[in-house]
Amino acid sequence: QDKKIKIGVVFDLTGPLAGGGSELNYVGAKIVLDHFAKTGVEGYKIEAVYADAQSKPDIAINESVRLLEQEKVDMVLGFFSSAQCVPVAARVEQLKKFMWMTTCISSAVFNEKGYKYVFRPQASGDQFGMMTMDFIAQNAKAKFDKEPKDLRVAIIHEDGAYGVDVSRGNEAGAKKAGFNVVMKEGYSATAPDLSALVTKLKRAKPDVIFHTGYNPDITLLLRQAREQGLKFGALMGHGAGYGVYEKLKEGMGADATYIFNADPISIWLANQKTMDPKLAPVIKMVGEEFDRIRPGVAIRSAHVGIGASNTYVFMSDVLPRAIKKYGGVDPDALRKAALDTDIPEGGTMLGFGVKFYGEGTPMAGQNERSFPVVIQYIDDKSSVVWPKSQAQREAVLPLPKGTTYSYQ
Amino acid sequence: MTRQGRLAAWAVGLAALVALPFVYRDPYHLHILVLILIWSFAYTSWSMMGRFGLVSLGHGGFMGIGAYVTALLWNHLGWSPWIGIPISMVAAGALALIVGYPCFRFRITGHYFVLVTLALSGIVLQVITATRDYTGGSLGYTPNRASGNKLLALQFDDKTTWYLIALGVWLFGIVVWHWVDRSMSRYALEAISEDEDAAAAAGVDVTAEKLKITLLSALMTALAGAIYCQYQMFITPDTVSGIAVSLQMVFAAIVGGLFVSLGPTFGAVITILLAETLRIGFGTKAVGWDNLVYGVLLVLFIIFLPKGILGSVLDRLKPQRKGPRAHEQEAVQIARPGA
Amino acid sequence: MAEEPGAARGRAATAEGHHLQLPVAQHSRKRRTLVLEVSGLVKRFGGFTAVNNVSFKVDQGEILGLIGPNGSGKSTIFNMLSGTLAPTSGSILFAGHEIAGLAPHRIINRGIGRTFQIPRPFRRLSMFENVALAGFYGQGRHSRIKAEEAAERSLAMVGLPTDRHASVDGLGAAGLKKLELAKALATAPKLLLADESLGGLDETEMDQAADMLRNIRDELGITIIWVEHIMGVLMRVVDRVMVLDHGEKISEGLPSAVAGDPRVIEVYLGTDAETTQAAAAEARRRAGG
Amino acid sequence: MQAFLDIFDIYLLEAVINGILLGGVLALLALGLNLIFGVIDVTWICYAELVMIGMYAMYFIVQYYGLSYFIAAPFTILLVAILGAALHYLVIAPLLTAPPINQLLATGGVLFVLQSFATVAFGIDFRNLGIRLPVLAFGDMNFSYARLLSFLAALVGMVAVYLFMTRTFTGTAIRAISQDRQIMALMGVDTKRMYLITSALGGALAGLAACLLVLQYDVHPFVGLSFGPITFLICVLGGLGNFIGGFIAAFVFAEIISLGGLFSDLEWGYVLAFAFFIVMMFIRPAGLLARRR
Amino acid sequence: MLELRSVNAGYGTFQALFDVDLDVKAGEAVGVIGPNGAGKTTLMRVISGLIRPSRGSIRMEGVDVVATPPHKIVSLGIAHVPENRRLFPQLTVDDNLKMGAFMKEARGHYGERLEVVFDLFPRLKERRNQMAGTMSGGEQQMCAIGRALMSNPKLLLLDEPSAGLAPVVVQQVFELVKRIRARGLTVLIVEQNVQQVLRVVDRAYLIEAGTIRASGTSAEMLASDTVKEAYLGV
Ligand SMILES: Nc1ncnc2c1ncn2[C@@H]1O[C@H](COP(=O)(O)OP(=O)(O)OP(=O)(O)O)[C@@H](O)[C@H]1O
Ligand SMILES: Nc1ncnc2c1ncn2[C@@H]1O[C@H](COP(=O)(O)OP(=O)(O)OP(=O)(O)O)[C@@H](O)[C@H]1O
Ligand SMILES: [Mg+2]
Ligand SMILES: [Mg+2]
Repeated sequence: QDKKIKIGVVFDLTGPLAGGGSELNYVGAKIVLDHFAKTGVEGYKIEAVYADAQSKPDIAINESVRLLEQEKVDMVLGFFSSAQCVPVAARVEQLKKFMWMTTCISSAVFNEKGYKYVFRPQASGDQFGMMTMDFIAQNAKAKFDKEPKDLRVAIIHEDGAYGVDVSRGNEAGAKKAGFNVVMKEGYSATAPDLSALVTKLKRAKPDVIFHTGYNPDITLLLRQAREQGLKFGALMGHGAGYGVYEKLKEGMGADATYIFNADPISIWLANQKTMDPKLAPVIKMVGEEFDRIRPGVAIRSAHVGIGASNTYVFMSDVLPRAIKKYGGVDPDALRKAALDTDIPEGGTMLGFGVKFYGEGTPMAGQNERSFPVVIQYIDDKSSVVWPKSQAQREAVLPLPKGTTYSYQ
Repeated sequence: MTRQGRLAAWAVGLAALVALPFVYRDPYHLHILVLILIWSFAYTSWSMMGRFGLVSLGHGGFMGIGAYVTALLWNHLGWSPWIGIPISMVAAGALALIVGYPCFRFRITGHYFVLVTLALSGIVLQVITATRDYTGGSLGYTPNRASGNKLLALQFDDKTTWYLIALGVWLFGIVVWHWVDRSMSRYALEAISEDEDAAAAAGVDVTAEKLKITLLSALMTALAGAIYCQYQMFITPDTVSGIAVSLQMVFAAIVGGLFVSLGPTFGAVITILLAETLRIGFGTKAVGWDNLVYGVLLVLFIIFLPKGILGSVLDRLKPQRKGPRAHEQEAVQIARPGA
Repeated sequence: MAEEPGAARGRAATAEGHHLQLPVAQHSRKRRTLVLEVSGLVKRFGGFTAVNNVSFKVDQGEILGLIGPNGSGKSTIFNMLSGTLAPTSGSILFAGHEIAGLAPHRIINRGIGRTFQIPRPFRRLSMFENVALAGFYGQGRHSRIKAEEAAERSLAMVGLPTDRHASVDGLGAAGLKKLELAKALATAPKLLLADESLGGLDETEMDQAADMLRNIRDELGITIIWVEHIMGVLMRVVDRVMVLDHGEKISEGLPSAVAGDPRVIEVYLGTDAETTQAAAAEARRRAGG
Repeated sequence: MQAFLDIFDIYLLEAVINGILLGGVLALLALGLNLIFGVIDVTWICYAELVMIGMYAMYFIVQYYGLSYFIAAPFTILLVAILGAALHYLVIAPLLTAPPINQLLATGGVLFVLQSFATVAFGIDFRNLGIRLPVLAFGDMNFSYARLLSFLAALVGMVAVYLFMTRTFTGTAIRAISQDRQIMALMGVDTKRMYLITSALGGALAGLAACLLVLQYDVHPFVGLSFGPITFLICVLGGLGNFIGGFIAAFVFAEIISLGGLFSDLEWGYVLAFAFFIVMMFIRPAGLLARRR
Repeated sequence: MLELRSVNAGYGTFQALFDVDLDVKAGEAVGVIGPNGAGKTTLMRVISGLIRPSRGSIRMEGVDVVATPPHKIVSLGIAHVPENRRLFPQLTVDDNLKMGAFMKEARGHYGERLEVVFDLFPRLKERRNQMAGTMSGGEQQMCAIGRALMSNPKLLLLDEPSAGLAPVVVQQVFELVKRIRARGLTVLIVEQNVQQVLRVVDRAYLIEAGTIRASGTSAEMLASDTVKEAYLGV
């Protein structure tokens, strides 16, 4: 009889989140799954069953339940939005099934939940927020010529799971760095007007704006910011909408230059010298596949790499171990295999390593070695500027004179 | 059908429904059934007033209050849903009265009523989102898992229990529906829906009658929200509150048929099954097509079966129940209420 | 159960005979039990005064005719008496209690029933349900059984079928007027406000309806204020007439006197004055006899 | 006192003026809906989705066919007008005698259809016209031309529609049609044609709104959700069918959103606006401009 | 001018008119009388195209009315004042009158016609900006007749124009019918007020249960036993 593993894959292919990056994650994950489907893993056939969560949590729940109970998949993989991960993780744990999250980043998914069967190689949202704050903290003196306590920072975020989580990290980071937080506010990603927010930002006169959002709210905010004459020193984005340079460029033209973005590094940007050499051909393969599916895209979105890399970790590391060492693909074998994972830094396409917090710790299931990087878009290219170990060029900070938003 | 015949049919149907989970155990199908029953109850609650021309788009608000208040009380104060649910119902009822009273007093009817209630559900949605420090905002909210007594916490892991609870609640809704249908209040409300002045001239306290049915409907809807929350163990403002949910209620109730007791239930069955089948059928191969087809079917249903599916079918089964009504529209225009 | 219209007529005829022996109206007017006392009633719509400082009294068991040109404020007065409109100022004492501005259902429960000038049936209810509804709510929501009895009685009284499922849709103009009346009667009123109950009826039906009104007063002792433009019938039935013009009372008194009032002739009766006077004379003859 | 003074700074003024400009956008959106919903008493729940289709039309004509904005605009207006007429012909006409709730429902179905049609046909990407108009600066305050333009269009559109509705025979017939449909034939009015004209006009106004909105917002299949409900509220707040009332209501609403958002979280601005709407319904049930009865 | 031949009509399965033949000559005033529910209103509706006959022919000055779409029938010169007035309650008096002149042919003469109507009904001029729905019954009737006259019709169909009007106004309405005739209009009038209507019309038809029971000149009708017994009663 055939040995096979059935994997339920859930992303948003329609609805607002699809355009926000979920669909690109799906493409990345699918490329990797298709790749392994050709070869199989340790004699197991790979069968992926895809589902569209339509950007709605209740549909995500329904689809997960259906995949697990009806389609009898062995595990679920994917999920873009934290608002979906939170309830689905609870369901999966209750059913004692295995869940591998590629994307959704809210720390609320794990925080104190004590899950046993749920794993996430991805960095958590607050890490994103801490990262950008840390980056500015290290550069405050040199670039802004200000003491941390004099540096005015504004934190704004869409009020979904994702934005809230990142902003918490921002806040914690600002506190640690001793910045003067002049404003912190959430807004709804579907708000038709953000001019009041822009006015408040103008009044707050921040040096650096930390923004977390999807599209089109980012474009709307920045357009209204331009129209209302908001000036600042730097804009730090945190993934999602900021990870899709194409759209930023389309909406803002040249003004998209010099924007920062914290995200897992794009696999095509990662420093391949410090990376496990066997990953290079995989990156190439994913890139070529992607170009075949989506020809003519200027900067391959980091989202594709996130989906691809995090799926790859599972397929290349966890799954083989579960089969070989723990004798199968049942949830417990997968769980034990995941807990054994120990990939050093440079061992994934995203540059970071993988080691999960163990049972009993507050963040059990979360990867303790993941980190995002800070990149900056300059002249239609994105380059890693932080952390130092990965940096490809010096950051342009603050915004040069003469650019639209520059307060110089 | 005779009265006895109908009672017998009900009894047999019910027995079959109760027996079902013990015979048929497919968990996903049971899950869908539980959802259908809970939503049927919510839709029935909506039709309670909807059938009298009180088209509310605010029921998402009541449902949200039922769900959130229950969950918040449990998580923050540790109050069992057995206490939390009545409190949440009272809260929803109070809101219904606060908005309903002036509405009915000042004769807000028709489109105006629809939009006042729409604004109401908008408010509830925004308030839940804005108080994100307590409610989790649009991230959604999860009632804490009970560590002790499952019954006290109204949390059950097995689907059969939930199925029976949902069945009970649904049945309760149908019983209430029939109770209203037989009452004198039904006459009054039908009269009010046609001509408020004339109803008042017949001695009907228009405001009070409307308030009563609104209150009843809001209480039941809040209960539906709370039950939904306990079952799913997760709520977001979007799934239990706001305009989308309110619209969904209207859709299902009308598609099923407003004026028959099982109409809303039928609507729930049709809409949920249709949405599930279409989504699964089209899968990820033809993304977006499921909603496209769903929308087209919805439009076709409304155009060709304007009384709802069940309503139209029943009408066809016994055509001369109420005599021809073809000229009704010709006659009503003469005097507009309020003119 | 269903009674033919003819049957109602037959009964009306008996009632008339009865009337000759014991003129209720006459009798009660001597005792002068006031049912309604309206003073200084005013209603303005924006800048327009529809009813201007109107005062009048109605005795128990009386039929008061309220006439006046179109737009003189008759329906508006009815609307204020029945609570559909709140007066701008003025007082309405009904059975000794102030009712100005009360909600309609309160007023009906106190005992004022009304019919609408343009019939307003509830088409989603059967004929019987229409009337039973009025019987239930109009009498203070006491007993459903009592309400259904009242409905049967009222329907029989106006000569409509008492079948529970008969639909309103089959009714013509006359039937709808009757239904209006039955609804008002089912509320067990002490005072009935009848607004143009004859409009759109043919002449035989008019006579029937007029008999019916008289019958209602004689048999049930209900006081009636009746608005009508068909003088030939009205003048024969009423005990007293009040005339409005431009929202003001311009004349009041016995039918014969009013019919002879030059001002009333000018603004209202026109060349109809003679026929009206004839009808009034007949009424007087009957009342006096 | 100091806190009080803090509030009254130049930013408050800016917020007020931005509110006015947002009001222009909302007023423009409400214009066509008021004609359909307010005047002929037909419920187009999917109105904002027509605008969305119009925005896509603008995007594709300008981006793909490279035509200039000013050539694209009339095309778009025409297209959405045809769409409006088709919506009437296919969906509303069979339901004219049905209760209004059935119209709400059927057009709700159309809303799904349009959203998923856009998803299927145009994909889930957010699209941006890429036209960036200059900015008008007054000292510390800046205002966008795009919004000024909408404001002007709304103003001109409102006046034009108002005059059309009150001065012309067709306009009067449009106002009459919802009150007594059967009798229209006695006036020599072809009811079907009148409905089609009105629907096309409503569609054209939605198209006009789309042309201007596309300068300010990204297009995506769900863009309608941001505007739909507010637009309905505005129509009612101003008094159904009352174009001047609707115009003013749009500004009142926009100011509440704008100022409420300035003093607190943005959501509270909306809560305030909705609550204001409800209270106003009680105080002035027939709209802002109506006299109390 | 108007010619009905064996017209049958009804509502759904219910037949209200059976083989009705009726003629109206130019310049004539013709009355239709009959008890409630006889089908008088149905007759008017058939002529103005509001309902289609199931069988039979209707010709207006030789033009086949049945084949003309309802909204075009007005331009044949037929104006219908419907039963119960059916004004547009939320429009002002002015706008209601404007609707009467909606037809292309009538628009040009809007000003003149308005004067004619205001001349006939000064009350309407006083109330020209009032919502029609808030006017009293009599005022509404005036408005309805005025609205019909706005299209400058050749044939005026009046359905119970005196219903609910004060006696003076009833007299005025009948006076008006005379005056309208004097202006060369042809009038077909349905009435319950048999005595009065027979004084203004030249000829009349008695219709009962959907069939023409009798017809003749006013004098003949007044003298007819059938009519006397049924209507003039007493
Ligand atoms: N809601 C209203 N707004 C403005 N004016 C009104 C309103 N209701 C009535 N009117 C005016 O008040 C006056 C009196 O109207 P009312 O209906 O009482 O007259 P009526 O005496 O009953 O006349 P009719 O015999 O024709 O029925 C009329 O001129 C009418 O136009
Ligand atoms: N819209 C309708 N649908 C069904 N039946 C109708 C309709 N209108 C009238 N009828 C029926 O058709 C018959 C003739 O009605 P019609 O209105 O023509 O009578 P009428 O002579 O005008 O009576 P009235 O004097 O009461 O106005 C009546 O029995 C009536 O019940
Ligand atoms: Mg009146
Ligand atoms: Mg008639």
